[in-house]
Amino acid sequence: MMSSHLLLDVTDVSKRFGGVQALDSVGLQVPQGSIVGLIGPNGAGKTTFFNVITGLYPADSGIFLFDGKSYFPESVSEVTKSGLARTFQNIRLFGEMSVLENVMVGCHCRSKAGLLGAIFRFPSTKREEQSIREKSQALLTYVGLGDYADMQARNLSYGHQRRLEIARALATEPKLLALDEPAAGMNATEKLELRELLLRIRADGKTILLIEHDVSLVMGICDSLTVLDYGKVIATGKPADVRVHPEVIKAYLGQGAV
Amino acid sequence: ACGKGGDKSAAAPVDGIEVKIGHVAPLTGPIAHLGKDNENGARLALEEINKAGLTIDGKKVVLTLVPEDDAEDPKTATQVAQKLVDAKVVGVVGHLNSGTSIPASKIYSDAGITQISPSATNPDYTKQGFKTTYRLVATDAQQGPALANYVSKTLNAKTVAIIDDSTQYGKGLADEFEKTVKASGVKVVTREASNNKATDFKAILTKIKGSKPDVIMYGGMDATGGPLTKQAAELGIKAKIVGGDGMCTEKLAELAGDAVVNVTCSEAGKALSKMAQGADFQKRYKERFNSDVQIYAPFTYDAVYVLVDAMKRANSTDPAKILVVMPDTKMNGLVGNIAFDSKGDMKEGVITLYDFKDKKKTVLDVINM
Amino acid sequence: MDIFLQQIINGLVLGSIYALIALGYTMVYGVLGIINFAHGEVLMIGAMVSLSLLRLILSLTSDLPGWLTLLIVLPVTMAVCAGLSYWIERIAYRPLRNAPRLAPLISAIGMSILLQTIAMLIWSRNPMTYPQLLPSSPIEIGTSGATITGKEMVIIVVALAVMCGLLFLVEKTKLGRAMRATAEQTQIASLMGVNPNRVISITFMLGGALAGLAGVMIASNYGNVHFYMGFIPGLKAFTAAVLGGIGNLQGAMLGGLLLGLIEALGAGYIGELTGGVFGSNYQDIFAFLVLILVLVLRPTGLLGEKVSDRA
Amino acid sequence: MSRSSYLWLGALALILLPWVVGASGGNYWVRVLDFALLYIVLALGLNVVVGFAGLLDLGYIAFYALGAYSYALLASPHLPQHFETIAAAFPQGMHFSPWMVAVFSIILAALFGIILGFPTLQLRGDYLAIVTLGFGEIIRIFMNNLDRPMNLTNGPKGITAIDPIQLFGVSFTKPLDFGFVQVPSLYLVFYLFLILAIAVTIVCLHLQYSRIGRAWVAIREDEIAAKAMGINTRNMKLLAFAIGASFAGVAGVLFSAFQGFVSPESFTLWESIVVLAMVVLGGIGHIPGVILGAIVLAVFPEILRGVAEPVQKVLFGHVIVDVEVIRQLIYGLALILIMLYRPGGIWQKGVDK
Amino acid sequence: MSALLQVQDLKVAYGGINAVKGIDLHVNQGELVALIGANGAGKSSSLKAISGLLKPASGEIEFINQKTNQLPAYELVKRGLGLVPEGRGVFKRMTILENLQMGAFLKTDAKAINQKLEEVFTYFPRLKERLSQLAGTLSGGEQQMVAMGRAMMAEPKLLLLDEPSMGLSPIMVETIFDVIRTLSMSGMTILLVEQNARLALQMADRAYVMESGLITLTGPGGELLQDPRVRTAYLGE
Ligand SMILES: Nc1ncnc2c1ncn2[C@@H]1O[C@H](COP(=O)(O)OP(=O)(O)OP(=O)(O)O)[C@@H](O)[C@H]1O
Ligand SMILES: Nc1ncnc2c1ncn2[C@@H]1O[C@H](COP(=O)(O)OP(=O)(O)OP(=O)(O)O)[C@@H](O)[C@H]1O
Ligand SMILES: CC(C)C[C@H](N)C(=O)O
Ligand SMILES: [Mg+2]
Ligand SMILES: [Mg+2]
Repeated sequence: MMSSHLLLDVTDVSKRFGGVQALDSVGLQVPQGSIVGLIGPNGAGKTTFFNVITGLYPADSGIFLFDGKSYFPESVSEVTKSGLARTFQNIRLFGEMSVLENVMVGCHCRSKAGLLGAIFRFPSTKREEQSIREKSQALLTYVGLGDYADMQARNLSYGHQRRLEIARALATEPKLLALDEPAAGMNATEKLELRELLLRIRADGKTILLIEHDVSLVMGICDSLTVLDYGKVIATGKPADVRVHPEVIKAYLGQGAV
Repeated sequence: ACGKGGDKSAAAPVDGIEVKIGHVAPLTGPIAHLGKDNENGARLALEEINKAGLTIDGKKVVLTLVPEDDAEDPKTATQVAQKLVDAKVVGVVGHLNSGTSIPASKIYSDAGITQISPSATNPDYTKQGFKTTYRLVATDAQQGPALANYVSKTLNAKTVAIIDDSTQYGKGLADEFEKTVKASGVKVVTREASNNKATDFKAILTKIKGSKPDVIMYGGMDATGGPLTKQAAELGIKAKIVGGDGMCTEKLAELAGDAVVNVTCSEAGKALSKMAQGADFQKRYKERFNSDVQIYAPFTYDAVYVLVDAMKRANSTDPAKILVVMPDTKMNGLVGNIAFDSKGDMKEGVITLYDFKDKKKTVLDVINM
Repeated sequence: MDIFLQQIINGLVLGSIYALIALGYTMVYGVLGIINFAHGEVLMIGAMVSLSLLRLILSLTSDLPGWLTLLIVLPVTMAVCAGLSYWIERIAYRPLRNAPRLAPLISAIGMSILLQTIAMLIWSRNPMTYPQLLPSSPIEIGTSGATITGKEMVIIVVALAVMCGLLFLVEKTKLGRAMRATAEQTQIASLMGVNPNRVISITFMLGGALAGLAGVMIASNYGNVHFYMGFIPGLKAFTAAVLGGIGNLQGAMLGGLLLGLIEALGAGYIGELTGGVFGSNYQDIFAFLVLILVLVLRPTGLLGEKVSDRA
Repeated sequence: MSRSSYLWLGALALILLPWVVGASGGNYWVRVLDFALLYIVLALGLNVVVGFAGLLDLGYIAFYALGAYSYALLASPHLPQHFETIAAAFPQGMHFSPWMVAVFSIILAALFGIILGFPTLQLRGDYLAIVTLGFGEIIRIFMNNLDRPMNLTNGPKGITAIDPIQLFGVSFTKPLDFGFVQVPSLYLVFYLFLILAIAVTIVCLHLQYSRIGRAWVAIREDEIAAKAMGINTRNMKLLAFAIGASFAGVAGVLFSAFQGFVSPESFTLWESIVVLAMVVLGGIGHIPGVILGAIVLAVFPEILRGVAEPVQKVLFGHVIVDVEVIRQLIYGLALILIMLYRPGGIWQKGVDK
Repeated sequence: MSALLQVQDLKVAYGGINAVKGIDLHVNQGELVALIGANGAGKSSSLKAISGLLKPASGEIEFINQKTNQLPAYELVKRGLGLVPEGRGVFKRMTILENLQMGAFLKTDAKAINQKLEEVFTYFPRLKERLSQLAGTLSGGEQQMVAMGRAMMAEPKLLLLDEPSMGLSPIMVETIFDVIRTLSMSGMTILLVEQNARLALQMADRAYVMESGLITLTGPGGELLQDPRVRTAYLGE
């Protein structure tokens, strides 16, 4: 259930690329158990924000707190291990691997078989492999890809690839799941299914940070929204309030949405 | 110059028992030309012998050459050595390089087959204690000092710079040279190294120019020695350049251009022009292969004769019997008097010094060891 | 005498030669993204073909001035090499366009062996002398004692000219844009009306012609040719191209020059720098260490773009 | 037939192989097989680096050299001859057992693998290729030059008189006499190398289908995504380098004991390229393919060596083109043709899932 | 009226997978036709086959009265076909300006090119601000603008659009659809693949619905918008 405990709490994050100030002193709070939306026009800095908090791009400045602990995002894999997993806007699957194997890779950081285990296949290693396999298959079913386990990941259609990204991220057993435009390329009906999936994930105790351009989806499921424009936070609050914020309308929603 | 290496002998109808002689040299890679030269020499001898007819133990014998390519690679060398052993050759002429002759020698030794290298000059080759190992050339341990003496005594040099090509041969020779030349009081101002595929020596030569040696010694082949000589001249270096058998070829004159007047080099054997039958050999060689003798063709030529001589004396084509009589070899070959010491080295090693007059290799001195 | 100045000159000349090869090499890489192991062999064939042409001309007349002979021989050689390069691409690379990344590397090696062997068949195994066409007597620079030859100056100038020409072509012309577009996304380029096969063929022919030019330059500089002469320059060009940032023309030039300078200064000064522990026998190590150092600091070479890996 | 009966049949075939080959083709072919087995080990090791982890390594042979020289130095008269202290310490001469040295070289090669890996972590594709190439050359140049100021490696002359392999008191240079049958030394070597090759194959298979193997492939496919899965890509890459290197290290020890002679010439760039060609030609990333590739490229040139002349004689009555020229031509052509017709390798990974 | 594009019994296969299993469709001169369908239905595959990026397994494609089955993409471009591919396909290592210039690759008249550039900038002012930025560093939406602008530069007779609104902010979706509408009004013939089925159907003269590689419904856009099957499957109702 929603609590006031802040799972992610970052303030004053800045990032510059040459002449572009992609993030300008951005702050964002994600309470445990909530779904927080991050929206804004194209090029506002949303993806960059993800890249910075997950350690992919070094931040120019910023204070980062995750689950009450202060961290400085430097190593992507460490961030994942600490419980923050993400998906990618331009899908990055392991194309040559099967759908199931993609998810099994996701289990990497929650399993421990080492070199000797791999070479000698101790009983404990075999048991671990077995449980990874079962867990991954279960996750595929969870996101609705149960029947595609043996297919090569790159042959999946676009929408299915997005689901696989989510399954793979879930396999890392994150506390916070950061999704970058999961609904892109889906039609309205598919978006409804996605919405169900996200709600179920939240119900299962996870927190979600969501970048999404689909207004009805975002407004429908987010507990709160933060709006970026030109790297700055221009509004933050409940969807209903943000939706009528004049600056947001001007920069992002457009008059048509009113 | 190549391409029809094997036709005539191969086509000869085999009437009589066939006796195989192996030959190994690199036929591919950077020094393929020297390898082919060696093979040609052996082939010429073999064809002559077949033509004249050879009878051993009352039976007519036809020799066939089994030519192999070791590509200068030690591992390949052992493989082809094994192949020759399997093919039941009575003896092997080769390999060309010390670096291949040494690992292969173990296999010939295990099989009890005579190996005569026409050109491996590294002293270690015969130091392994094998009864099967022979060579027809002097060693670097003789060639190096010969060159050193020339530098210190004849040229009266006070300072020398040494360059080698980082190969077993080039570096080995340069080491031997350095030892003696130092002992005779000449100062080695610098020791440099390039490699056997280099084309540009200007940096090294510039450095040497700075130390103003009287003489530059190069341990390496003609293909690199030529450009090196030429570039030295381009840098305005006046020092004399001396080198060993690897660069002592007619080719050097071509490759070094006018600068070749600066060069003195040694051969670990008798000079072709000083060989009694040298000119004749050269003519026959040219007729048969339509190319010039490079360096060691006379030695492979003789190596075949040495093997045949042993067959005759043993009156057998059994490798074991041939091996028994090998130490008693006494033959007056193309390259001079051939007899071996207990290790398999030439008793009368000869080193010939050359320089280049009118771009022609000219004998300067003959040193008997 | 100024040894240091002389070493710099040595390095610049050597570096220009590397640069000349690396330019053609890096351009081809830029379009197809493959290590063209056969580039050195095209260079070798160029040198060989030009030698045959020279012999032919010299057998007809012997009183043409060297530079004029060269001007006759060069275009023909470059055309032959362009043609050869075209066919290499057609045979060994084009069918592998969608194959795994390393497949063309192996077929390139096969091609390399093939060309070497063919050259060995045609032009013999022997190293051969290459006629002296450009002035090679040393010219002293001021009173420093350092010298440079006419042919060396020609090489530096040619390398610079080639770089400028290529830069203009690739950056400023439509063909260049088509080349870059094809390099990046062949299919999308074809959606712009670009015929990718044609662009790739043209690039290879250009690369071949440049290899031919480099072959003639190297042959006339060093005065000899051998069927094996392409291997090392090919390798050095690869090194130079990577050092500068592979696919980048200025990078190839810079990388080539730098590699030349490193080798020259390495050969000249390692001994002094290391108190005599290491000598010129370690010059290649020295070059590789510098290379590794550069790449550790700049993983995409000196001028290589930081390919923005957007996530 | 059941799986286990296939296995038994395969084992029997492998045991009989040297006898059949030896009887029909002679020892030369057994020697070729011996080397083919060493190449299998090398190719499998390189496959871990290039095939699994996707790191293009052109200096792989350096690790082979490290193993070979380790044994050459520790089991030959070279060091005692040149260093009095060592001679004093080992009055009987240095004769370390290949097994000890093998363990030592696994560690040494793995260590060097890591040393090489570290500076290259950021590098991709061809940048990595050139650095590894440089590394391979650096090792070779050191071997070539460390004969002065102290004579450590004997430089280009190489090291001779290296102890042959001994196992439980059985020397591999002499035939082993069982009374009823004599096993020639080359056959013994075959069995030894075979055991090694099989062991390495099993290790590779186990690795491939493990958590680690999956992490490697993930890195190969998309490094950023792999990191996002919590994979420590740095450690995994270093591990790949280390494992690949250690295989080569062991193979090097056996090579040097088998040859009795090592010199830097055996460890040139060209050797690295040949091993890479085996991996790619066979089927990169696919263990059976890699093994096949190693066998093909080790055996095929030797077949050419044998047939180029007789075939010409049969066809034309005499030899038209020199054997070695034909061999090179066909070799080059074969590399091209195989890639054209099987771009993924002769035996590439099927849809075997 | 003859169709500008006529497709008959088109089949597309990837190895063993049949992605498109025999579809018929046509687009008349000046029409705006929409193609909608679920993920993996085969829409993109159809567009790729039509534009020559993929060789169809079988079937007939006629563009301006000529069979084009076997023609490569660049030949079709010459004849007036344009495609904005799924996932934008901008040249990442080229600047925005160069990307746009690539769009006009087959044009030679420098003046006309400049005019066209200015026209593109009126639709997408953001592009003008960033002329010399490398396209690879642009945000997703910005890249989509580049892709659209680039296609406009060629002034194609038939423009194929593969999910042009994907990843765009609401305001940009509006803009893009405005652009499409304007282009269509100005006489350009357009075949539009969209996940935003509602907007697409509202705008389209006619539309096709694709399911598992087959066309299952067709009719005027407005009509399909009312079809209950479409409403449940694609409009989320
Ligand atoms: N690696 C980079 N180098 C240079 N500029 C960059 C880089 N990454 C992002 N930018 C710039 O930073 C700005 C923010 O980009 P970002 O991808 O974060 O936008 P976004 O909000 O995710 O947009 P969209 O909704 O379109 O995905 C853009 O103007 C982009 O051009
Ligand atoms: N390169 C490929 N290799 C194998 N199968 C493919 C490939 N590309 C697409 N497919 C398969 O072809 C089918 C149709 O794919 P296509 O991309 O045409 O669908 P789409 O209708 O465009 O879907 P989306 O709305 O998700 O983009 C899918 O089942 C997909 O898995
Ligand atoms: C051909 C020769 C230069 C070979 C050299 N003498 C050697 O021992 O390797
Ligand atoms: Mg984004
Ligand atoms: Mg699609």
